[in-house]
Amino acid sequence: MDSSATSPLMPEGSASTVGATPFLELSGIHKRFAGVHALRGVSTTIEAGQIYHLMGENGSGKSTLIKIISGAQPADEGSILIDGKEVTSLTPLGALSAGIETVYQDLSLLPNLTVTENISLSQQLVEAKGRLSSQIDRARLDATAVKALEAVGLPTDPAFRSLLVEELPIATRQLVAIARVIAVKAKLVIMDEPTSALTKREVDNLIEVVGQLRESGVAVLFVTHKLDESKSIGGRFIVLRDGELVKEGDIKDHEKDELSFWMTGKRLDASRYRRADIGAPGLLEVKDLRRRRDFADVSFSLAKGEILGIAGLLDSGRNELARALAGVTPADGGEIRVDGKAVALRQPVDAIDAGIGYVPEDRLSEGLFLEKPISANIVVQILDRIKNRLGMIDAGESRKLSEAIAEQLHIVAADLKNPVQSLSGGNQQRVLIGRGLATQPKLFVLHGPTVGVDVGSKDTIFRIIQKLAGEGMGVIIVSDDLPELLQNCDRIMVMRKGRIAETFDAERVDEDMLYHALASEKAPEAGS
Amino acid sequence: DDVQITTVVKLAGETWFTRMDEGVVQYGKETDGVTTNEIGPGKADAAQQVRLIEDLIAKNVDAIAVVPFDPPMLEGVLKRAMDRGIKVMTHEADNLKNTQVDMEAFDNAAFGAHFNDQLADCMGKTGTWTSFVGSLGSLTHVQWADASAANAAEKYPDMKLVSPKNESFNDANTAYNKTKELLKKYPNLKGIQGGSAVDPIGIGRALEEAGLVGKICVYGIGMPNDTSRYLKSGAVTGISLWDPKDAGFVMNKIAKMLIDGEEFTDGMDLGVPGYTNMKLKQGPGKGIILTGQAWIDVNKDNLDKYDF
Amino acid sequence: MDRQLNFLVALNALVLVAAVAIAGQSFINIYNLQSMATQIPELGLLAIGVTLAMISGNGGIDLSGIAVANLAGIVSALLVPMMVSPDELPMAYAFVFAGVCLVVGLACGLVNGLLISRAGLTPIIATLGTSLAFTGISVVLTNGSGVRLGYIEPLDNFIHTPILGVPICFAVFLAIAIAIGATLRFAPFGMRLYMLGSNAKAARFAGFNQKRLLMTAYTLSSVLASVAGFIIAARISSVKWDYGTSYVLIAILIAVMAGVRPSGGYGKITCVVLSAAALQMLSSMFNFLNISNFFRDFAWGLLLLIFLAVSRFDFRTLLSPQTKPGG
Amino acid sequence: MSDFVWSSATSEDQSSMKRIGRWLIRNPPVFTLILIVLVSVTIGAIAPEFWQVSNIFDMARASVVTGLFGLGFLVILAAGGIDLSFTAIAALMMYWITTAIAASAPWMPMPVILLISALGGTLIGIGNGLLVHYLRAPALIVTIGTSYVIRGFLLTFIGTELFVNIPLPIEEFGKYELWRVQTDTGSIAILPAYVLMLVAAAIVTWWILNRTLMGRAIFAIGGNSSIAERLGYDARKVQVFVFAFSGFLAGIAGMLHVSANRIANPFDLMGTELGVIASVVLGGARITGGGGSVIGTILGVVLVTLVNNVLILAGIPSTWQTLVVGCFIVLAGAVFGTRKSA
Ligand SMILES: Nc1ncnc2c1ncn2[C@@H]1O[C@H](COP(=O)(O)OP(=O)(O)OP(=O)(O)O)[C@@H](O)[C@H]1O
Ligand SMILES: Nc1ncnc2c1ncn2[C@@H]1O[C@H](COP(=O)(O)OP(=O)(O)OP(=O)(O)O)[C@@H](O)[C@H]1O
Ligand SMILES: [Mg+2]
Ligand SMILES: [Mg+2]
Repeated sequence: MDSSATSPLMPEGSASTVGATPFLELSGIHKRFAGVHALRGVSTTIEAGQIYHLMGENGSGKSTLIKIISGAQPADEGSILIDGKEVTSLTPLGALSAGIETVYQDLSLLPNLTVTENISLSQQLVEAKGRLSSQIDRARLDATAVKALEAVGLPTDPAFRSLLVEELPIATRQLVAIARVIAVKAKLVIMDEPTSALTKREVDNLIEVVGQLRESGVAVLFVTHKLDESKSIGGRFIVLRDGELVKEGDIKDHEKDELSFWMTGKRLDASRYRRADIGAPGLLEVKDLRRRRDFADVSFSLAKGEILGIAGLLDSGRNELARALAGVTPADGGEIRVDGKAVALRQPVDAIDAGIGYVPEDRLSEGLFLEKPISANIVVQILDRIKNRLGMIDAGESRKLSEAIAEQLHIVAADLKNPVQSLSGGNQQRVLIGRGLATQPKLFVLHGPTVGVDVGSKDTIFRIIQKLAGEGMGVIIVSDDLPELLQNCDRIMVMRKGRIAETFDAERVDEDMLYHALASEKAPEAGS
Repeated sequence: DDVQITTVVKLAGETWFTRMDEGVVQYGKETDGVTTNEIGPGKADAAQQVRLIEDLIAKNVDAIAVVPFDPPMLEGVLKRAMDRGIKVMTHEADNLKNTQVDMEAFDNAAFGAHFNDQLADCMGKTGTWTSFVGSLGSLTHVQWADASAANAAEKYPDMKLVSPKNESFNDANTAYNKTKELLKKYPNLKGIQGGSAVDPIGIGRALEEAGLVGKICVYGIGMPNDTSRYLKSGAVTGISLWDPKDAGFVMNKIAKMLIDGEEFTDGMDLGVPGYTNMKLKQGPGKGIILTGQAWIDVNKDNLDKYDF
Repeated sequence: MDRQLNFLVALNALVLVAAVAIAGQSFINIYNLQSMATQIPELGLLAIGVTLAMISGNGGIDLSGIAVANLAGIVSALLVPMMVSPDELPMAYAFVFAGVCLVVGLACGLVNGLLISRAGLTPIIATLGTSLAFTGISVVLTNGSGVRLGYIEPLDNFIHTPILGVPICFAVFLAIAIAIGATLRFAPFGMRLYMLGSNAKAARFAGFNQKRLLMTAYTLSSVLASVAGFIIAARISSVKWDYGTSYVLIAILIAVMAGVRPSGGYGKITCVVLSAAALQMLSSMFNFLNISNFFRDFAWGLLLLIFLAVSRFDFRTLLSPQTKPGG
Repeated sequence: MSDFVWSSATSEDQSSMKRIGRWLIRNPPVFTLILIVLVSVTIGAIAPEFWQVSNIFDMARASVVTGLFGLGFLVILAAGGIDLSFTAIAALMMYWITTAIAASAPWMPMPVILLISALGGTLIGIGNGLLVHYLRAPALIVTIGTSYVIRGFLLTFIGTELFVNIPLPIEEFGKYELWRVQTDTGSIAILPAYVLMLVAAAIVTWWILNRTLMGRAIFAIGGNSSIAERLGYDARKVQVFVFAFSGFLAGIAGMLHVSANRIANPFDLMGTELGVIASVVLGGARITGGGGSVIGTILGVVLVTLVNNVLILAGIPSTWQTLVVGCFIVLAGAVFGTRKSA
């Protein structure tokens, strides 16, 4: 099926100006892991100056394919041709020197090195053919870094360049990672969910960058779960399902639901959620909440069964607000009432006791205990509630609980005793939501609930959220994914410069209006 | 078959105790019906010595001759040894209760006083002096330091003791560093008394480098060969010691006598120079203490007489 | 991960067989078994302390164990006789002695815990410093010389009079080990400690009280050390500040030999006990054979490396591409 | 930390206090320096004798061996490992080579001897590195193993006795003088030439860490080995290099120890590991790896040496000295602790 799947599609909209031999040619790629047949004879071609979108559900094989192209993992079968030449045993360095640059989900950044070093070192490493004995050219390091930083719209002053990457927020790291890719004169740039933590502004910036790359004859391969984005970027798409390439073509010729159908094999309806009963008694009251330079006079209220969206650019203070509600980075002043009772959220446990569940933004570093069992990750916040008389954890109880949650959230795992890292992101995300649910919160703060989650899982997660709200739980979604907010929320609060700028009724707003509210430079009048 | 006498020393392999081993082996060779051997912990740590002896008891040897790392630490385990019918003799442990015979090459107080007298002569009975110990934990070193301090206080009013009992941790380099520091703190220092066998080496080097050879008197215990260069150069005035070889020999001889149930009498002769007229007195416990007069003074003149 | 367990069990069996084969029957006569059993607890307890510290992660380690043990013993040895006369009320004496030991251990533990959890010291520095400080106090209290307890029957029985063939101190040690093991495995504290060790940030977000967890871990470690202190005092019927200076490294050796992960998040008490036993038997065997203690160290090191090699060729590590976290 | 948004890194509303705080956080050795100054001033106040050239000389001399160890340890720590075997390596080289040369080639010139010793150390280091890499075990564990093996080997098969007949070249080397002053008290203070070895080692280490790809690779691996490997850094090369380098320095340190002391005692050096580690950490390196600086390490070594060599000057009776040192380390550690939480 390999060739038959690709060849007829080849001509379709291939705007490639380059000669007959494509930059990269994969044929019959197979990859097996213990038990899993991750890739089943994938064949495709990557042409210079072309943009590709690699789509598929969690675990469909996207990352694996990428790891093979970038030499991080060897393929079990199949051949790889670069510029028409067959390459055997592709190493990371080999791929790099062939001009294949990759931004993995962990961003492939070195936390304890500076921005400059992260951006520019690879280049010199490649030139040195990996010979570590060779000396570093500091001047060139800086020059390269500055150019690349400009390209992605980050500051280029030495102060910023000498920051350690671990000191940067995720979105900034993401841009730095992209800058690194640009720094090396790459022929093919692969991005595994590059926008998962970017706000619209950075995404637009990124899209611009990608455009430039593409003009300069670079091929770009996106792995993404955000269909809208892909459509707005345009280019070709490749859909994987269960490790097979099921469809490729030009993205503008196909509708979203069509694409998601190929990925999931089922039709999903993007129906908007409506709150069951208006005017339910107030669940959460927030008054004049403030925290240092992060946000100030934040006041709003949330009713039982209501879903409130909070949108905002990165420095708008929405992340800090979310963490303040979770007691992770406490507010300095103001008042929070849950069910009319004033609560002091000095640390996460306070929030839990107050009945506030929280799903953190960064699944891997803030959320999961990767090598610990799935079940343990689910019950970890309610250990005290499942103690038996001896003060020991009631194993049966904890199993029952985690099984129930796994079932409720459709977490697909061979065994709940397996480490969480053995799950794909979508499932990992559901584990986190499950952890929050286990605390039986009155109110759920979801911080980027579907980052890196495929359309299928997204749909499931939305249903879960809506069901919870239906049962009278208050939900706050903090997210960059405007469609997601529009689809799920009753009201959407837009934050700017640490203040609430505007609040919309989800019925009377569309994506553009929201985006304008986000990006507008108008300083919000105090205490909206 | 043969009776088994095992000698347990403070630290295996140290120059001092390899010399002692010669005596142990020699006794084993000369006496038929006896096999002797010497063992010791790999680290200078009472705990390790205790463990060694625990295993010896389990192994049920006939007699144990011990040079305790620190006598009090062996009370328990030696008691068990005796309870199990193993004969126990010790050396350098006159404060040990649970032993049958403790053999001292000489009276430690006298030995300390002897250091001090030599020092006094050299210093002209006046001036500031200081003392070293291997560690505040090693009994005999402390005994010598205290005894010589007492001696000075009594006989030499013009001798001023400063910062007594500096620890060298049995490391020549530490002794060296501390000497340097002492010289800064007390520029008019006139005498130093070493504690552990390596102290004179460190002290001597410090003085040589400071160009103070002959200006400061140094006495202490040490091994002739190890210390010879500093004795020759005069950086170390003199060392006193007892020959570990003889001590090892005598220890095993006493152990054998215990096995054979022989009598110990005051003034008895153990057939080794320095141990020909053993003073017998009651120990702190049930056991007795046998004391010889086995110390030797070594200086640049008689150095070549001793090859160990 | 149960490779460790199998390996250690096999190792113990192997050493035992070898010992009997070479050193003869006398090695497994009841007396020697008991004598070995009485020697295991002090090191075992210290190793468990190190294990707790390591599990808690972020470079966790406890170097102050033996210092605490000695201080506990010394304080008791100086204090208790003033309260209870060992000759008239030996039993009372023994219990008060144990009590004081525990109190000292608790105090030292709180110091370590505070320094690490509140003052944010790096564990290795904090415990290195406190170990010197505690030792220093012991020196000051005793002027550096040892303190004799004399023969106190209940203390001696605690070590040497077996019940059903098992020395009491060993039984107590096992009891403690089981208790700790169970706590780690089944109690919320244990689960949280493991999780804290595997991802501190996530632990914070999950609402753990990190400070309290670290407090507890290090305090527990010192309390265990003070129990070791009591056992030491009872076993050798005297106490001294420089007893067991070689234990610091050996305790760590036992822990890592048991597969405890220095980077945190993993470690089994069962394995710690087994590895303590293995090292004990090995060293006793060598002593039986008059093999030098230097060679024993040589063998220990070699054993550890072999152990690593064995657990390295674990099919899982061969299959999955990613490398194990290194410390 | 993660709340920190880059746009505000440059924004002027950041209070100068905060900026200083940030600067300190990024330059931990400053704390070490402050501590050194504090200690010196205090001791100087108690004992004027502290302020004299000879004292500086003695500090320098006493820092050499620890310093060499420290630099080696720093490099390994930067790569995310912990080494406990360097003292064992040094002891083995020091004793084995000294005795061998005394027996067979007492005429051999010091440079050659140093080279042999360094190479010997390097070889063992390479062994360490390969083990750490292929056993995929934490360096701490592996090196505990190797240190037991090395020490056991030395004392079982090579020898245990104090060795005093040091070959002349070795001894002479220890006597070369850089600078000699006559103190007013009539004694002589000498700055030995071998302190230059430490200076050289420090410069080389600095150059490697900051000016070569290897240096960056070391930090890369120390920061996150799997990412670094993906980016094409060869973890094996790095592991082997850092341990080889540490072994190299240990070999040199061992030889210097002999030529400074004019005796070879196989029991020396071992047990000083923790002191070295303390120095490096008090120099601002993070024990969890991926950080640290040469200057910090040197300062840390100086600090610890300082504290250990002023106790008598300060007139602290020997019974109290352990306690004092302990408390000091805790205090120093606390300073860094507050830094972290700052
Ligand atoms: N190292 C591995 N060991 C075992 N199985 C693996 C490994 N890596 C991937 N797999 C399996 O291969 C399949 C494809 O994984 P892959 O990471 O490619 O999915 P993905 O498309 O990237 O999913 P996601 O959208 O969550 O990133 C999954 O079923 C996964 O379980
Ligand atoms: N060590 C491992 N053992 C087994 N499976 C693994 C391992 N490492 C990764 N995987 C598999 O890789 C698959 C996806 O890995 P990946 O990291 O791409 O997921 P993810 O990126 O977190 O998901 P998403 O892309 O949706 O965020 C998972 O399904 C997981 O099963
Ligand atoms: Mg993936
Ligand atoms: Mg993925």
